[in-house]
Amino acid sequence: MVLSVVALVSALGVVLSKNPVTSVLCLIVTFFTIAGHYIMMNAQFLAVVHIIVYAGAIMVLFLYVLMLMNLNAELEPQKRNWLKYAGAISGGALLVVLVAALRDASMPALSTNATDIGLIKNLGMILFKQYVVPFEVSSILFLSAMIGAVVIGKKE
Amino acid sequence: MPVQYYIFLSIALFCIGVMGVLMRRNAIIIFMCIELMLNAVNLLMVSFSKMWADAGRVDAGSAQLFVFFIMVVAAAEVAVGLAIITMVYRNTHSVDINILNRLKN
Amino acid sequence: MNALISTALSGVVLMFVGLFVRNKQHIKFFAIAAILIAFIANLAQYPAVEHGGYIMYGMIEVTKFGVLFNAVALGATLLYFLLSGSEFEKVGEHVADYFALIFFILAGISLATSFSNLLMLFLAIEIMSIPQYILAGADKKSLKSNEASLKYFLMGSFSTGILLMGITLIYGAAGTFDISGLGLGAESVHPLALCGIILMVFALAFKVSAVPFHFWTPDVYDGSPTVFTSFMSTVVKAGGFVAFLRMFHSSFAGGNISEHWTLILSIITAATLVLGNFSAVFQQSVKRMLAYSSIAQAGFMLFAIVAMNNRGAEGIILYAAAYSIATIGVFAVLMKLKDYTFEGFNGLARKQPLLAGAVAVFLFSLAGIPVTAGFFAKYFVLSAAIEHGHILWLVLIAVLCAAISVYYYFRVIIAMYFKQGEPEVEAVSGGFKAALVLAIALVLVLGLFPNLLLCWL
Amino acid sequence: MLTVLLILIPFIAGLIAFGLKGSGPKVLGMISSLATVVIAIGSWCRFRTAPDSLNFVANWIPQLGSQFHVGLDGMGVMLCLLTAIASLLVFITIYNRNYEKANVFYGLMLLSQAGLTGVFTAFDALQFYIFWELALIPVYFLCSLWGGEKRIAVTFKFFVYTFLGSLLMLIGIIYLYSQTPDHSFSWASFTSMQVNPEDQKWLFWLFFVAFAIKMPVFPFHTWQPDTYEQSPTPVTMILSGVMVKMGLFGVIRWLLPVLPQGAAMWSDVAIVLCIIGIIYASCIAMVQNDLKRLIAYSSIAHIGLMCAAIFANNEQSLQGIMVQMFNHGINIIGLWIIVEVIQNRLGIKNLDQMGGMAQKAPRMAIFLVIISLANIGLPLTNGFIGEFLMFSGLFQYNHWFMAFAGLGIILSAVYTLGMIQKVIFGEGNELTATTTDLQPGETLALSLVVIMIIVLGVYPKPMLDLVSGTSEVVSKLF
Amino acid sequence: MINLVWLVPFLPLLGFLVNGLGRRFLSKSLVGFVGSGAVLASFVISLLIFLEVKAPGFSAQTVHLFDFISVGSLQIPFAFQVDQLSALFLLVITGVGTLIHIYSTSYMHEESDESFARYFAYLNLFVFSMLILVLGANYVMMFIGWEGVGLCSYLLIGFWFKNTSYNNAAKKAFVMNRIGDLGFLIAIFFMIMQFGTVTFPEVFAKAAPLGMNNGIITAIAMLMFVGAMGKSAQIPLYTWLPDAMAGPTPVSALIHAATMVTAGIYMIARSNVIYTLAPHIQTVIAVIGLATALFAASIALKQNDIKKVLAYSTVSQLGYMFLALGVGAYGAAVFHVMTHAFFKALLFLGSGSVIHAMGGEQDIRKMGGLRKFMPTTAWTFFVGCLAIAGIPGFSGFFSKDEILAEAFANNPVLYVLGLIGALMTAFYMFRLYYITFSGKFRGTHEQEHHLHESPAAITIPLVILAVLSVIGGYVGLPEVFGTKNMLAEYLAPVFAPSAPFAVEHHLSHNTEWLLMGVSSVLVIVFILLARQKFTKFEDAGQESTGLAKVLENKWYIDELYDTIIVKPLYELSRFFRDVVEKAGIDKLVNGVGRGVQWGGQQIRLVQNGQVGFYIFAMVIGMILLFVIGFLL
Repeated sequence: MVLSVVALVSALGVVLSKNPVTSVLCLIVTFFTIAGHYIMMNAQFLAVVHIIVYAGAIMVLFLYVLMLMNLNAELEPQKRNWLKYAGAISGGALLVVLVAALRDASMPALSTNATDIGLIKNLGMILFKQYVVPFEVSSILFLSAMIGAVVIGKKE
Repeated sequence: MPVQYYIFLSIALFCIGVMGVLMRRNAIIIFMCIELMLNAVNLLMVSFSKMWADAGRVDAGSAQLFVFFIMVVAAAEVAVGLAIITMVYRNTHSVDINILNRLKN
Repeated sequence: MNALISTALSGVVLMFVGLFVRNKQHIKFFAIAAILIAFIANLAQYPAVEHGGYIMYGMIEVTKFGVLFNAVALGATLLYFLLSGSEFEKVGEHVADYFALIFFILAGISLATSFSNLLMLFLAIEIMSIPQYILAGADKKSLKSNEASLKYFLMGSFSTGILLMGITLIYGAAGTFDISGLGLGAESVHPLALCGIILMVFALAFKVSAVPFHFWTPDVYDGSPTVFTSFMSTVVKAGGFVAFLRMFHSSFAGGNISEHWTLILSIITAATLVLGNFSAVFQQSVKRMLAYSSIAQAGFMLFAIVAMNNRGAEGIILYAAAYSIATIGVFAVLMKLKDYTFEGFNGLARKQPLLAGAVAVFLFSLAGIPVTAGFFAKYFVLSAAIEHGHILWLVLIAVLCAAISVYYYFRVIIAMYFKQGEPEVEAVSGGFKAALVLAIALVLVLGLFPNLLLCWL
Repeated sequence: MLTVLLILIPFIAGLIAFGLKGSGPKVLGMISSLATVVIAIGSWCRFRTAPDSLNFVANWIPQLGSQFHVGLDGMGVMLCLLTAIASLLVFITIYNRNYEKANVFYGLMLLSQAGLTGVFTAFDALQFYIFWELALIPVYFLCSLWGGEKRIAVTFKFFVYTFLGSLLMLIGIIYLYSQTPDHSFSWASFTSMQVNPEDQKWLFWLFFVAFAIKMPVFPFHTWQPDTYEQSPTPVTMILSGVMVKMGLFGVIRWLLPVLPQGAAMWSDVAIVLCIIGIIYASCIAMVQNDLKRLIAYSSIAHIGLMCAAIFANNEQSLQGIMVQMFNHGINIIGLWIIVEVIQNRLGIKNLDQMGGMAQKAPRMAIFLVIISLANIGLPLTNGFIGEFLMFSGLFQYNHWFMAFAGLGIILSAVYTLGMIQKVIFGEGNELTATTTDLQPGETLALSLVVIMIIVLGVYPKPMLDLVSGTSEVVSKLF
Repeated sequence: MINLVWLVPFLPLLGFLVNGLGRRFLSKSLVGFVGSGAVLASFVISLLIFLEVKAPGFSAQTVHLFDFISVGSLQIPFAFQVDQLSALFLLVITGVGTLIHIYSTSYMHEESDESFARYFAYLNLFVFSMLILVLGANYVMMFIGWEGVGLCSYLLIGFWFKNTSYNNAAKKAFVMNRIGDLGFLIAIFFMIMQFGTVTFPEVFAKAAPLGMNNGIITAIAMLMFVGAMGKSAQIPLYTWLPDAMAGPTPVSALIHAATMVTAGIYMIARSNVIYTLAPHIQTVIAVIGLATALFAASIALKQNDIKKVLAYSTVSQLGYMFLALGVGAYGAAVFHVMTHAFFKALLFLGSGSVIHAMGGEQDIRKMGGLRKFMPTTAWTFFVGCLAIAGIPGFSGFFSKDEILAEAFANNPVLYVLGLIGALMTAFYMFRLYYITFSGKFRGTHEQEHHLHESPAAITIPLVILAVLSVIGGYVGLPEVFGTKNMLAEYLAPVFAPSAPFAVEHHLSHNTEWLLMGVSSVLVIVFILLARQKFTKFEDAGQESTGLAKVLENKWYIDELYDTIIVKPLYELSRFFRDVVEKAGIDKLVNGVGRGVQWGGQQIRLVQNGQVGFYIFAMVIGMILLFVIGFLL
């Protein structure tokens, strides 16, 4: 419960903070709370990977780019506020609509029993037996991302 | 704890992400908000995984693998995305998306 | 399967070729050879799947339809390489990388034709999208290209988020990712599933640039290097449609469930037709006009999905072929011109009769005039919709829009044939002309005998 | 096989003509159209002895149930003959003209002839639709390349208008196709099935609008005067002589037999539109100063009568309309030939600037008078037979409709005589003083027209016999 | 001989073709010879046929040439019917026609070779059409001739085509005829619908059982009468005939006096069965005929154009014929047609002779005293006047008095009014005669110098017609004189079918004598009055006022038609052209196009280039579609 509140508040912090660096930090907090949820739901492996990939790698990359571009100061001019409000309102409206849509769904409660599907061993079995094709295919994705980084990043 | 709870939490996070995309003009922050959306999805996916595991589905772990793949893709996207943003910054010295409106009508 | 493997490998090979071969012409020949091999390899699989699909780990199911569509996509790409392959070098240094990216996209498309798991759908769409972000920004010096790339990237990632949310909700309702085992067509519709399906409609509508998720299309197509626009707006878009079709026809068809998304999708279709056609009317640049026209054409292709019958599937294949060939052809000629506005075409018929004739045939095809492939393409999607029975209003809108489309397509013809002017045209090689004649022949042959393509289905 | 030749000869000749130079295209056009006339007459003879031999069926798209099925019934023979004669007349008339890019001009003319013949011979709905569109394309290019000042906008309007109409028809065709039990496009299965009356109600309009635009029927007619005015006159001849018959043909061949209840339900509305068109167009023709527009409006009025007669749908009106299709074609082509002559000599179309041409060009004046009189349906000219039967049929359908349509008889006399008077009578002016009389080619063409006018006017029996079979079939199905 | 009846119309047709096609190379004399010869040959054949028909016990014969229109059960053959009525008309047409052809060879001699040939071609074509009209064995054949004569009338009125007002007159004639033709046509359609045939005997046979006052019969009768109104210049469709005087004078004589305008009478006489079955329509005919007779006569009183006077007199006389038809005296009408053909042709030809001598002058105020210059013309004209005025012994007397007597039998009011008309006729005819031929010459000296008697080709027909005008009446000598009415007996078979339905009126011989006496005396009085007033006519040149002015301006009927029909019609047409067409329909159609363009222009503004806005719009779209798809 507390985790959830923290998650929501820090998520809002990402959106609302004026300083991009604060946003990044808020996002990292959110990620940690989400990782907490993972652990609560017996997805230990995912929690670890999540911390490593998101909080560790990706956010650092973001932070790095922000610093590189010297964007730590607030640069957004305050013109056209209506777009902001409109954005907030429509985001809220989307929330309302989705909640209304899913309100009636009768879902079971999650048991507190520990399950072992989140263990690295079980996941590995699935990944290399059943999910080997996507595993291979994702290499294409990485290759193209790599080429992309080269093509776009390389100076001419 | 009912699954409903997680559904609403993820949707809330998701919508906050959407809100961020709509409200911010800094391309990097927008991108971060998109990452937030993806994480909301991940959270929901994990809770469903737990739900189906409780229901006795053997393959419930595949949902967690799906989350894993989402992370993989997100990483790839970040690589490309940050490259693009850097390229744009190099040319315009700004990451404000509203400066980019050469293409219109 | 063969297509997936061969295109992925070709992509890798071309990456390395780029390191060792400096001559850009040679790289182009490599690419053409590779695509030919992929084309043949793909067709080689046809006999194996003729009487039933080939399933791999529950992830991939190669079907007749998939193979045929791959053949169309690969064939169109071959034509594209032949017509515009030499334009790559004008974009930038990394010619081999561009080719490699295109092969990766093709791999994504072949995945889109054969996925049988939601994860594979997700990966397919990402594999198709990420290289596009890069290709759109390939012209690094051009601000327009930058802008296109960033816009495409931001909006594309956003739609990815929506797609994933949809998939998750569907998983929540069904407990599996296997598209044949979702079992959503049951009499009572789970709210989670319905919500998820709607979100997936949105995400896929984004990929095929349907209104109101089309906003990236004109800007990205306009801003990207023309040679890549040509590819993105044809083969890739058709790939998106195939994914759409496969997803919705195999999993979400039948029962109560289809009523809900059919309604939404028909509204989207109508909006796409109207907006695409109306916006195209007032364009000054032919390139941008073609971008809008691609939205309008997407509206027609959406019929096939809304209709949910075999005729629709046939229609998609024929439409993909007709539309790709014609658009690639028009773009190929467009790239030979200095001026992309309508005035740039003035008097082309006098100066370059073959080019003008080719453009005229392609535009006839896009407009759906008989004896061109475009006629039967439109015929099939319309008849799919009419057989469906409940969306005749949509058909009427489509017809009105088709009449509007004549307006902007014929503006080019009018400029070429009936106006005076001195268009600046690059020198065209004999090979280019030969390829153009081949494209014209394809358009006309498919326009007379569409069964040459459809008899494989 | 004869039927296929009728399409194939102009088609191939058209393609060849693109590649020829000098007077090659001219000669080729002559030969081809002469050949088609001969074949059309041959098929007439064949029709009397062995009508079934005129059918030709080949597989086309078996998956769709569509065949390449060309055939001729009485009406088909007649209209093919008209098409062939029309292009022959056109080619004879313009033999001495030198068009820029003559090879393209003749090529497109021949292609349009092929398309038109295709429409008249199609017994497969899909094929019919395709020819229907194809006939339009060459005409579009002809008008846009050789037309008047406003040609581009005007022909474009024409194109879009008709294209929209035909798309509506396409919907109708597809819908009907989906209703056929054997999933076939053939005329036989279209006519033999029973379409649900509720469906016929709206299907009727899909077809009718397409045909009405082509004819054109009020209020779908506004493309027509502009197009006739702006087109080069040889093309106008084809347009008004043959092409508008496509609409009438469509109604008789495809609308009435396939959707009899729909037609019955809406025939009053259709006829009222036609009658409004007759009076309206006649009135406008009375105050037209432009020769081409005047004839264009008169054509609207005449076509309005024909269309009304179709929907009156009894034996007399149907036979009347069918002969009238041929006769109107001949007459209006004759008129356009004269317009072509006048425009060629004077370079103007404004009636107020003409006058007195009877003194300088008496031969032309005589032809003009005869053809005009035929056009207003004077007895013993061909125009009378059709009009008489149509009015008679319409009268049997409804007295008042006929009475109002009959006002057209009076008004047509007013504007036609007014036109004659302004063109050839009066004192003349400096401009008309320079006129020369007809050249041999023009004389030949006009003489052929006049001979047909008189012969068919005095002895219409062969023509009536030719089409009686078709009208019986149609009225039986109706 | 009857089987050769097709030669009768065919010969003039041949003449038309020869003269029409050979107009460039044939000399005038050859043209004249061909033209007149063809009609003369027809006349001879007609005469032979007449002799056959005249034989007692002759019944109508049909000569079938070929099938004209055959559609389903409707058979319309191209066939001729020879009976007493058509034979009589054949004689009149070819006879008078021959004379006029001969006359024309001289009258039109000043025309160029080509026009001369054209003139004769038209004239022959007219004779052909007129013969088709009277010979046709069915109503469609009649209609063919009916429209054919209208066409020839059009061509001949506008013969001098350089003159715009002549052309207008020609057009007016044609259009007004067409109005009538429409009525005739509808009548034919009624027959086709009701009887399934248009052949005379069959129609009559099928009409008779329907009985009196049947709605359809009434409609047919009325509609045919509308046709007759147009062709025979009855109120309200008469105004074209005076204008038709624009044509050459022989044409006026042949077409607009002797033959074509009597086609209406022929039609009604031919359809006597139908009319007898529709007594209401008969009343209408009688009233309209009488009204026309009076109205036209009143106008003729104040006309100064020699041909106009004759034209109105023709209208007036035609009114008498319709009066006769209206009271059921078909025989009398036909009789008057015949006598009228003689004396009106004579008068027209005489006026032509005068005009010819005066060098084209037609205004009688500029003439005078012509008797001494052209005596033959003068006395023949005088005979004509006597005939038309109805002086006993002349042909007009017998026919007119038969009509008046029948009218009296029907209703004395009709007689009184008819008599007034007759008196006016006598007055204006002699006014015309005296102003023209007596007194002293009022024209220019040059004209006076040129005055001379016309050549033989002109005077011989005049003399022949004068003789006929005198003796022509004796074929129909009424029974009062103790002889049999030869004409009535001859025509009896034609009217026999209607006899059972007709109401018989019988006048005692005394009454008849009385009526004859009254009218003769009064006519002579009026002639003397005219002589008194006009022998020493001087053109005062002053504007007339009051009724005289109204009469001079023909009751302002042309102006009236112009204001209530022609002008509004053209206004309406202009309204259609400029407002409905250009600003209405066309604008609507173009407006759709423009609307699309405008829409395109507006819609593309949505694409404003801002990614933020794009995503915003996408989200809004998602919300809306969600609401539609999920919550609705």
